[in-house]
Amino acid sequence: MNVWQFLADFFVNVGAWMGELLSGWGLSPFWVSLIVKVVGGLALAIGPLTAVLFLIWYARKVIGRIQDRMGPTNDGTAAGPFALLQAVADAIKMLTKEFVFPKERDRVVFLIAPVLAVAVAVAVWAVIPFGPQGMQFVDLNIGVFYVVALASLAFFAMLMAGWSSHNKYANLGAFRAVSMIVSYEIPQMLALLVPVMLAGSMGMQGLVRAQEVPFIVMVPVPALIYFLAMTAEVGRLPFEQAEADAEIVAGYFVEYSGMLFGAFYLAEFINNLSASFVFTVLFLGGWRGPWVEQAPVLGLVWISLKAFLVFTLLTFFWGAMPRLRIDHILGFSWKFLTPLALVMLVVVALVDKAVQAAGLTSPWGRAGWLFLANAAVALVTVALLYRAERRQQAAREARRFAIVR
Amino acid sequence: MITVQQVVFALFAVLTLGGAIGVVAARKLFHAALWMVLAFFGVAGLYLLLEAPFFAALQLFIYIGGIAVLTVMAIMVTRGIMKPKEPVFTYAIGAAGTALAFLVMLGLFIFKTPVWDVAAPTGEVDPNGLRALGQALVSPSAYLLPFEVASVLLLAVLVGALFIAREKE
Amino acid sequence: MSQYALIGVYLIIALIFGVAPPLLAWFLSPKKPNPYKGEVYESGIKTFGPTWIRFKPQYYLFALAFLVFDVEAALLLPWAVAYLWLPLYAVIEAVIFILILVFGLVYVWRRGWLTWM
Amino acid sequence: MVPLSWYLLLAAALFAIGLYAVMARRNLIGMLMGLELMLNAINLNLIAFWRYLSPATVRFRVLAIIVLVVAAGEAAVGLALIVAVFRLRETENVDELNLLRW
Repeated sequence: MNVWQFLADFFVNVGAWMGELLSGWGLSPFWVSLIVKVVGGLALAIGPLTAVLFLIWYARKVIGRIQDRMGPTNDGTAAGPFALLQAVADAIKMLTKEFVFPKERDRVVFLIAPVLAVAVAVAVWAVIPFGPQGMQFVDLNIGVFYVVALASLAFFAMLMAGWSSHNKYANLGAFRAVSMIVSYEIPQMLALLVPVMLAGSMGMQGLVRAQEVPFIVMVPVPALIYFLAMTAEVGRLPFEQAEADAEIVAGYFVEYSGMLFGAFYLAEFINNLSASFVFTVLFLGGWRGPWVEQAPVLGLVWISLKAFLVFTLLTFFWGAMPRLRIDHILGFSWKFLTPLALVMLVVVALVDKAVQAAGLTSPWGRAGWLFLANAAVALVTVALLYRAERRQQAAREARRFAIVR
Repeated sequence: MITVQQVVFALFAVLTLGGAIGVVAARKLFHAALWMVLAFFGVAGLYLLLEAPFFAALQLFIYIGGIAVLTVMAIMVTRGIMKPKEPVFTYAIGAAGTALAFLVMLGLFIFKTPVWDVAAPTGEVDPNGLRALGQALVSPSAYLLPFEVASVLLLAVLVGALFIAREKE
Repeated sequence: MSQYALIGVYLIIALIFGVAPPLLAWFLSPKKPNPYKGEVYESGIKTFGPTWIRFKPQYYLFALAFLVFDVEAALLLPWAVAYLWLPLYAVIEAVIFILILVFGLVYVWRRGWLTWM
Repeated sequence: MVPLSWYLLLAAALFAIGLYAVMARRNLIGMLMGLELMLNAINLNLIAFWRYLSPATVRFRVLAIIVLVVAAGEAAVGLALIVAVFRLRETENVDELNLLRW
């Protein structure tokens, strides 16, 4: 095997090499596979953690530019070129800061909450496929559902943090954050059903393999719904009710300091990143791209690039959007996204069956009809919104008129 | 000979029962809810051990992400969380007696019935079991009726629960 | 090894990654507690009133509605997996299932129970 | 190997603890938590039956799903009732909810 062949399927080959090495030492196959998997899992878990160090710097730079600031600089500091090491410095600062515990905290619960938040954020990565074969820790046949189900534990990290801090703002923050995230889980789940339907599988690999045409082309409206719901799930602006530093100090983790606060911060960034990856898998074709069949390692490059784009979009939102009021946020989920997602589910189910019945089996033919159906629904939605807006405006005018008279 | 599976079973059994006992014994309601989450998590682990990952995820999704969250929110809404002490065990002895009698009865029943001392069928569980489940839920010759009735039940729950809990003017 | 065992292994790894940073910081950080540090933080204002306020049940209505739709989505998951292999009438049955709940949503919406007060 | 009876026994114990919670807890929400534990025990039994007795059929799993739906419905309506009662009486201790009408 020459170097290029080795590099083409780098991760699988490294695993195989390590396996051979270990069996050479006389270990039984069970222990060999266990050790190889544990090493792989550690490498996989370190991945997002190091990526986050870079992404924090990146997000701060981007937001700085949006707001006409410099962002972190290395002016007079030792933060390296372009202040690239800023996040590392932050991490070191976090690690060496004192933990300040609120007096009447609920000890155990207070400590479990940040640990749970990080663990849940890291655990998602087990099912994300970085390449065709062997470049995924485990291909669960319930893939995406595993991701969504884990998010349920994250609710509890918030509720525990809020409750145990013995601070009314923390409490209120947790309560608000959970009621918001819970509301957005509905459109997210309903939009997620559409790719599952079209792929006939919940497994991440099955979803990627079904996307000869990326689902964002086939079903743009559910993709948009999923994206918005996902933005809310990870607590990014404009849905940033969890923190809302202007109203409730900083939300459920006001009382946390040092690395315990750092844990929440870390979990938030990891969640952003993994949400970008999951969106990529669901709608952007995952690791699909040119030459993947020849060199599976390219899958990692493609999926990372796509996920990076999604992350950048999230960061743009973060930098450019104002914060919505909580009632608007909840109303947007219940009175717009959820009904639209339900309608989309029905429309896609019926149209795809009709296409199937008409015997259109080519992926692009199917995609075309589904796209047209999506466009039609989008047009109707916009028209309805326009009408509602006109009516509201008329009502406002009438009221103003009445006052003047 | 103790197998790995037995160890894992014991671990999750301890989690489940420990959580359940916590629900009973915790004085603060919020702690009881957290113990309940632990018990739910243990049951999810047992589902994984039974090779039913879909139900394990459902357990996390509906019981922990839905019911337990709702319970915690109900606690926050109702009591200003913190009257910490409350008479928890008013009828403790009678209740314990009944529960214990029930447990002994069931245990005897389980041990006296040799049918249930079976091992799991070997081999992988059908990987397309989920698809079969989906097909069964909507095929009229199988379980269509429960499926649609579930939808009506959910409708009733939605309207009823919001009607009851809404702020009355 | 089965995939479920692998998930277990990975969850343990994730837990280690959750525990490690605070634990590391615990060894690195100074420990100088004093009574003022432990005060409730409310932007520097002295805290007033009971800490454990009772919340308005308004948030709660949304959580109730959430649970119902949560279950609905979960029920639709097996159907969605089986979708490609289903005949048309089976799809229409699921559409009826969805429409019943859409009716519920519209009803609740029209009665104004999803409006913030 | 883990025999089926272990699961059944575990579920029985879980059910008994839930039963105890329902009977001994004086708080309505606590009682509801006990009910949820009992429903969990039922589901555990059903899934164990599925795995050990008929892994090829869907019967037990459909039943488990229906139990799940009922559990969620019961929790939603039950908690809504508790919130409503609390609003009227400022208590959720069943011993204090002793009026037939108010």
